[in-house]
Amino acid sequence: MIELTREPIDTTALLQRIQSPAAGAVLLFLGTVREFTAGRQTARLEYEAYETMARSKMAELADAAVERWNLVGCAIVHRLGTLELGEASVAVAVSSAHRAASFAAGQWLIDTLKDVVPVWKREIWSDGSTEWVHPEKCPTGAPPPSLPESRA
Amino acid sequence: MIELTREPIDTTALLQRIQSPAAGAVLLFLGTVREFTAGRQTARLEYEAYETMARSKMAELADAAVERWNLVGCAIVHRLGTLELGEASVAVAVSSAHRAASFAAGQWLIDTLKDVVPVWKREIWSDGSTEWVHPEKCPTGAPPPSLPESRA
Amino acid sequence: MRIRVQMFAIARQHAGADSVELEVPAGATVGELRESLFRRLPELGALGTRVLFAVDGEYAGDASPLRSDCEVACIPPVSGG
Amino acid sequence: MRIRVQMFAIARQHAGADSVELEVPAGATVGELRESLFRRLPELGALGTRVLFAVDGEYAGDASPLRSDCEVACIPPVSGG
Repeated sequence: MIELTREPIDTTALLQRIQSPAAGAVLLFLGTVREFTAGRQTARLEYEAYETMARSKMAELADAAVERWNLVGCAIVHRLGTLELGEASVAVAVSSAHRAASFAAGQWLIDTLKDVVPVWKREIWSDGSTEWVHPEKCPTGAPPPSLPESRA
Repeated sequence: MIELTREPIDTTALLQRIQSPAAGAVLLFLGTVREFTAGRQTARLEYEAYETMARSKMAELADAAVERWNLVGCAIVHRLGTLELGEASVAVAVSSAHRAASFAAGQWLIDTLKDVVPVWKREIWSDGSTEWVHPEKCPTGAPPPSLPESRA
Repeated sequence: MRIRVQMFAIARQHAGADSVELEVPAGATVGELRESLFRRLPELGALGTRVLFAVDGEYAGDASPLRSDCEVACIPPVSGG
Repeated sequence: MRIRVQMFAIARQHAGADSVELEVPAGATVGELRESLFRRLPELGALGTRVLFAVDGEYAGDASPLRSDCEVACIPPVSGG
């Protein structure tokens, strides 16, 4: 299950999708809108995506994780539009026979999603100013490989 | 939030308890009843606990994790009684400003819970036979420290 | 002194009861209680030092002394989660 | 040939539009497109090689050739999650 949505992420539905008698472990990670960053106060965030590519990259990541960790289930949902404090911007949910695979896959998926999926967030600070967030990464200018670890 | 319950674990309520504008990351781990173990088929599981001590050990683990990883929220729920295939036997939910702390704390909590919290499960195999599960651990006979890593 | 030991899981199964009562010398240790319990329940004794004991809700090593008013529990290898 | 480049986030902001059209030589590479785009939008150029490009939905290095019917997108540093 790969989804971009403008509605709040339904974690119950997400968990139901990946739970299975074949799994002994389920892991759900949520990225949520934090109020303070380095002392500055956020009022809300706005997310936009290159939607077709974001969907295909998210699907690629899910397929790679399922293959690499032999996952039972894998779902990734990213929210777009305006998000209030505390709301979830992204959800990664995986299930596996044993727990080590779920932890490793969950961490890899969120790390890699943040590196390669074309989604951007804009801070709306509490003083009304706005700012596109552009993490200091990829200084070499080389395009990130689609699947940095799993197929390198 | 520390709980032993005979009802299905309510993950939505659990997540609401630990979500906060102070957190940028939320992690939920569920242990679920798997159908096959080394080729043998499970019909269901039965869990029992030394309830007073299990609650106090779970609370100790939560307190230690909050302190060590500076968590925003931490909740542990363990189910007791008869569980059907696919149901969650344990839920660990944590939130933190950044995601590394949530992953590290979630993994430590479930690992340590399985080592020190006095809860036992009995396999009811599909052929009707039953068996208490006793992992091959603690071969030295030394009691496990209450908090193996955080206060050692 | 008389010590009531709460029994769980496979220990309860071998005992056929939620608890067993053992007579040990005044000031006896957890180790002495263990020996007495294992003599009573040899099948449990087969698990050896993997069987732990809790005194008043805390794991207690074999050297720990007991009092007659302690809450004592026999803790076979745990398997929660 | 004429290439329409989809613009997102800070790139869209600097362009003032969802896309820009650039005239590049037939067979031009992503690198040549980058130079042309950065000449048009120097503020975007200040991000340098941290700005990536996607051709037909895949990241494409500066040596990648373009065709007039490619779907091209300018990808400033991503910040999803």
